[in-house]
Amino acid sequence: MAAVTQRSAPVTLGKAINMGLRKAMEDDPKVLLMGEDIGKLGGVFRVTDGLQKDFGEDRVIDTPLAESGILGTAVGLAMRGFRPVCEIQFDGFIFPAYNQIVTQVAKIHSRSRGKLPMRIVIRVPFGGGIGAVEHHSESPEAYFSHTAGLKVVACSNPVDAYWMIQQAIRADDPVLFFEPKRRYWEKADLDTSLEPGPLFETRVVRAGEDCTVLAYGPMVKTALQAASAVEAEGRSLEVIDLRTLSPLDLAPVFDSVRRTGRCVVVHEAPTNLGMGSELAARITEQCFYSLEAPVLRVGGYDTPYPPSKIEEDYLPDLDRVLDAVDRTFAF
Amino acid sequence: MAAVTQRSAPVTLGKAINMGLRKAMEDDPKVLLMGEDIGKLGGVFRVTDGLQKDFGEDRVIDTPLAESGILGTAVGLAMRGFRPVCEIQFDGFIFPAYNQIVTQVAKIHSRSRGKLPMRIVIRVPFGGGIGAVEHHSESPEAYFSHTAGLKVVACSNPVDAYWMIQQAIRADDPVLFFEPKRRYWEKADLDTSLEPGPLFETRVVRAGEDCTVLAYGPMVKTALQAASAVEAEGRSLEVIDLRTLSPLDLAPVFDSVRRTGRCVVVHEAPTNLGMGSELAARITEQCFYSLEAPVLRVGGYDTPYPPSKIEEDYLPDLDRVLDAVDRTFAF
Amino acid sequence: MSSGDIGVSPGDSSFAEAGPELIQLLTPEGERVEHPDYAIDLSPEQLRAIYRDLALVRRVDVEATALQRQGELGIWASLLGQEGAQIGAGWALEANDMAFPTYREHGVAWCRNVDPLDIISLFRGCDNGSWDPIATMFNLYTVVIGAQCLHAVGYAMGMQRDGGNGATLAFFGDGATSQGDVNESFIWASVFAAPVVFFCQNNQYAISEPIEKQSRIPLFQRARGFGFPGVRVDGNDVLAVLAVTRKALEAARTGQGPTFIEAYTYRMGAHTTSDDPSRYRLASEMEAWKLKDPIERVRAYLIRSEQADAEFFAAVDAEGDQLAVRIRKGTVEMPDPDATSMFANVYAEQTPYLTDQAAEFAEYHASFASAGQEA
Amino acid sequence: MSSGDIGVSPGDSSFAEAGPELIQLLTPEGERVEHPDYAIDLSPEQLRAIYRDLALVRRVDVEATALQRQGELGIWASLLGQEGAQIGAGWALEANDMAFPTYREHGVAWCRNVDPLDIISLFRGCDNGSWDPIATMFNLYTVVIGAQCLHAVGYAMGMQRDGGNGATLAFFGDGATSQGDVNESFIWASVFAAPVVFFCQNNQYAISEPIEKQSRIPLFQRARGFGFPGVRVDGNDVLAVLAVTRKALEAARTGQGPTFIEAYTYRMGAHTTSDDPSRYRLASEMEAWKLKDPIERVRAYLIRSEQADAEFFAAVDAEGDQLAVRIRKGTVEMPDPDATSMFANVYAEQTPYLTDQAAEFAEYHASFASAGQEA
Ligand SMILES: Cc1ncc(C[n+]2csc(CCOP(=O)(O)OP(=O)(O)O)c2C)c(N)n1
Ligand SMILES: Cc1ncc(C[n+]2csc(CCOP(=O)(O)OP(=O)(O)O)c2C)c(N)n1
Ligand SMILES: [Mg+2]
Ligand SMILES: [Mg+2]
Repeated sequence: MAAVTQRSAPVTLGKAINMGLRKAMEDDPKVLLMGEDIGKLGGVFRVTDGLQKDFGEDRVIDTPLAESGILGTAVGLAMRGFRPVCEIQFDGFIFPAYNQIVTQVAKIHSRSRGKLPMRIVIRVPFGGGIGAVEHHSESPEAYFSHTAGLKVVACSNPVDAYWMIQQAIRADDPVLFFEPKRRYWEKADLDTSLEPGPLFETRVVRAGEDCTVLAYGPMVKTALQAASAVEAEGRSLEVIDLRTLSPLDLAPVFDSVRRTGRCVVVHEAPTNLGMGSELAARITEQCFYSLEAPVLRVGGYDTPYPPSKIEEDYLPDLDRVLDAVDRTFAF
Repeated sequence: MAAVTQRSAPVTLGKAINMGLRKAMEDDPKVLLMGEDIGKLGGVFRVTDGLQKDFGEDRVIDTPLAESGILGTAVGLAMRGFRPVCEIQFDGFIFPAYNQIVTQVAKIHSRSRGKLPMRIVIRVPFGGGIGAVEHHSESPEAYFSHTAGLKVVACSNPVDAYWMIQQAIRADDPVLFFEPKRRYWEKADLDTSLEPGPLFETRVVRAGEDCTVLAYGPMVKTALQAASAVEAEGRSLEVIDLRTLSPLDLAPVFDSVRRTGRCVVVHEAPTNLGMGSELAARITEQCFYSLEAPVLRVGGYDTPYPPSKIEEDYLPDLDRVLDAVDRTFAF
Repeated sequence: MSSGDIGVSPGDSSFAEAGPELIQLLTPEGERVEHPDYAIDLSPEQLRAIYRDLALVRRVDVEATALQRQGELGIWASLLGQEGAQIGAGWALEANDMAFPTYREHGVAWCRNVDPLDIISLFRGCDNGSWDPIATMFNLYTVVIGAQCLHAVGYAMGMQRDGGNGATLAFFGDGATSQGDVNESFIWASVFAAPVVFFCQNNQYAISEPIEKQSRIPLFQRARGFGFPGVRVDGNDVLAVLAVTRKALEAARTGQGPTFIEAYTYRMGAHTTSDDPSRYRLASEMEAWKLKDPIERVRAYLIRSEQADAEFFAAVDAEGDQLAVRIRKGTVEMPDPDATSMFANVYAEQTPYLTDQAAEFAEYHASFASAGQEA
Repeated sequence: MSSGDIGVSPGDSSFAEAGPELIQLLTPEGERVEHPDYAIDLSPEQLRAIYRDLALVRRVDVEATALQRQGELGIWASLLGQEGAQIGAGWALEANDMAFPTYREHGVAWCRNVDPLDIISLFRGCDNGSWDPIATMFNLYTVVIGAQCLHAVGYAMGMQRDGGNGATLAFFGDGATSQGDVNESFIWASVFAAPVVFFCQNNQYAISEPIEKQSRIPLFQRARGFGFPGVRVDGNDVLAVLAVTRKALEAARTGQGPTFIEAYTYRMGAHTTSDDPSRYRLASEMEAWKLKDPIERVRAYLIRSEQADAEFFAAVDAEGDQLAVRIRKGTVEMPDPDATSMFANVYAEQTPYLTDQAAEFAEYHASFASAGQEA
């Protein structure tokens, strides 16, 4: 196994997860990887590249092509004390496993009154923008956030990705780990010696005064671009990377909105009943007297994800974020 | 087949659906029923009682025990021009069919640019309060309302049940039809000669002035009880039966909230990302200047549905609704 | 012996259909017969212990059904008629083996030393299973049909990886064989040669639906489509079930991969206490199956072979009476769970959000208590 | 003939493993052989038409792969090597039969008169399938593995009910056999004796995973666990595939229930243009399979039996060149879809909510247009 020789080096988000997985496997022999094509191929995004070679076929398991089987056997492995990390090849293919996730993974800790922890991580490359065919660009996070018993996080950059995947694997609860697939190739300097804060914490990634923009996963970059774009015009956006979608960590959000009085939530998932709806409801409940405008949402439209030639019209972008910011000022 | 001899007679909600199904089958030979135990047994709630005897095994199909199979073959039947009505035995058992519903039923009309309508009704007895074991008391409606391509309705009383099931079957889109199982035995006078308004319309079921209470399915009765309970105290609640959860029909809701300035949403489903979150977000967006208080939500707690001995503590009841109403007045 | 010999009246299609493959070591009349592939050698003590288990789990079941009728349980899923299949399977399990039940395996639970009251508390609505699944090596009941079969395979894959030297025994019904999950579990078990045995109690019905709605061919033949052996055993013959399951578990433990066992039996009662079987099956069918009662034949054999006397049977009956009293008392005195328990154990690491929700819940209920005091 | 005779070098395990059950009517060398159960009688015109179909779909495929490399398509799933299986199956379909493809059945599409440009527009990202599935009796591509097998069974159940006098042909891969849905479709087909034929192209890989990751036994044997026949046919032998599929469809149409056909073949290309097979398979394996090319053997047979001459082959090549030009031109000139089309057809009856959303969308985009004009 290649030792990490430098403390800090530029790595892509995909590679950072790969490094995080490797570290988790080195640290704990109970950690297993399971999924389709994760062995020799290293996964369709190469996130598990080289791991089967180094940890063997018993710990990096190329599974039959059946997502319910992946999650169902992961449940059994977790009952036996293992920590399976399941890769779902693309967001749109998590649904055959939905029953196991919602009725078993989410409930067994509670059903067993804590006797059977479900230490399972479900890695899901999610979101659009890569020019793919149907079912390869979905954002299903709200389905899981609505499900008690699951925890849900999304990483947005290589540094978080490296640490969050390890923290998710160490967690004693089932974690849906959403990876922004169109950011797999984004690079950042990664210092592997410096563990940042806990997994389930939301973070202000850019301070600002006029309006709070909430985002997670792939949209954090978009939100930051929006903030830079309006800086020149003298408008200052506070950008928050939610990082954890269940549980929500709203203290920093409430703080921010109470200061700015305005809030825009951005995600790729369909707007109707997307994460933005819960955020809007909770923020309004808690910051009612501070709000100058209703919380506005910028999301995917309430249609099936469209063919890739028009996906950029479907996905929130800098302009749509700024348009929503403008609208909050119109109130 | 027993002819309906009287115009108006008291029937239970379960029987009303049975009558509606019978009528739909008489009206259109393409209507088929599919499900587990719906034949000789008439379904575990007897909603399909007598239909196999009268329409034969080819139109009332006892299926193998596999929900994905039920929905997947229903898709094929719909492609062939049939109108399958699928019974899911209990809410908690819809998840094996989730993949077919979310990736196929919801998308095929769009995928085929309208060439393949998905005229499928999925009947789901939902909600708690019947003293059942695990997985028999779930309220999964938000999972489906978040899914573009599906329509979602819930009936709350026998009269609606009779008409809405027929309208759902006549609709050219896939409809999740949620039946409030603990209200199956509630009775009302049913006039089968008088078709009320369209399926996808929300209805004010009790006029009031001080606060709007939104409910659907089993909680409509609870909301109405709350309204009666506070009447004596001189507080007047407007109760709205949403009836349609996707699409939402919010014009009457906005009208009401603009008048009352206060709104409480009630449902059994977990609060976090439940229907209440979208309602709160949309109402706040549209009625921002009319709201005296944030929209408050009374829902199931964000835990797995508890064992039946304590389910009444989990479920919203009259007191919790009134407590929320009080809280909106505290703002 | 062939199935034609097992003393069924001609009109009884359901039993004759068991076919010549049916493995039997004890006839319905209580006659010991040999089978070339399955031998069994039990001491008189063991045989009597088996009888005792059969009789006591039936007693538990009868008592629970009565308790439900009296409003003490929300529902009860009776094992009546399936005691032979379950006690046979339960006896085949060794300490390191892990059982994955569905919701009807009260007999297997008994063999794993799970207190019947722990089973009853689930059906009473107090919890979703309160026994310790790891200490008893008897997993919690799984209500979603078929889901546990994949868990059993995963657990078995874990045993392969940690050198656990055991096997898993996955229980499911005839209806469950139609679920995708169950078939996926066959694939995984086969591909990974996982130490798992699939134990299907074909009790002829999935609620109201007869087996023909699930399969055109005998269920044990399903296994051959997945590349592992399938056998059909007389599920009302506790000795045959024990022999067949023991052999299959041993094969699994020694790396020979999975086996599918179809225990051919009959649900003598309703699906659950909520069910009304008169809507979908004939009384005559029940009558025919009564002649093959799994307990009567052991009793007949014990008497015939002089391995037990009247005193023994009286003692078992007396023990059953005591057990029934204990169960009744334990049930009616069972405390309701604390409502706040719904917030416990949702997570291993409680979330601040849920901590707050639980606190609000407590406060809200406290407000009633104080309101009550004021009034 | 036995599989040992089909001209493979000894080291080539993958082909030898096809086993003696492999049904073949045309050897890789282009020699016609007889099979006791499957006869076929084709006129020279028909044989030449089959050759033409094989050659042209390959040409389409090569062109599409090139277009993807040049950035004109988002991705392409090549059928290279599977032309025999697909054209054979396509020829077996009759007008009333309905095909349910996965995402690689460009050859079957061709036989159903679906314009290759309609297939290409999907991979270009313009739509999710623009042909008329009912008019062509070729369903849309289904990307979620295995889902279409249940659709095929349901459609077949519809044919049973409306007297449609046809059958359905469900296509899926070796990997798909592991999905719950596919196994459920076997159960339903068997229980309802639905007029469906399951056509599994075992191309030895599911992306990077060799067939051993899905099954320990030959795939065609899966069917026997569900009570219907399974056959393995040389998937690179278009004549054998046609004969076997035709017979199975006829059986289905006449109420004899389903058949499982395993077309034993090989994916000569990458899984899709995004894939890199060098990571998981040896070049030597490819070389061995090249000797069994499905087109070469038909060509050799046509020449050997003097049913086609050089002129014919030249004409087909020329037609292929023209086709390639048409495809290239059609692709590069293909207009992008209108962005507002995403709101169309979400529902048969549009919702007011979505109507509003579409209007806002249009307004928002119009604001840019006018801003652009102002600038
Ligand atoms: C996924 C799912 N669907 C439906 C049900 C409702 N249900 C409970 S038991 C049962 C029949 C089970 O039959 P079988 O597998 O033969 O087991 P048995 O009850 O006969 O022991 C059904 C349909 C369920 N529990 N889970
Ligand atoms: C449910 C689901 N899971 C995963 C995928 C991703 N995926 C696309 S093709 C493929 C392999 C399919 O293999 P096989 O069935 O043998 O068909 P082939 O591609 O070889 O024709 C996978 C895993 C998918 N499309 N659907
Ligand atoms: Mg059964
Ligand atoms: Mg393949």
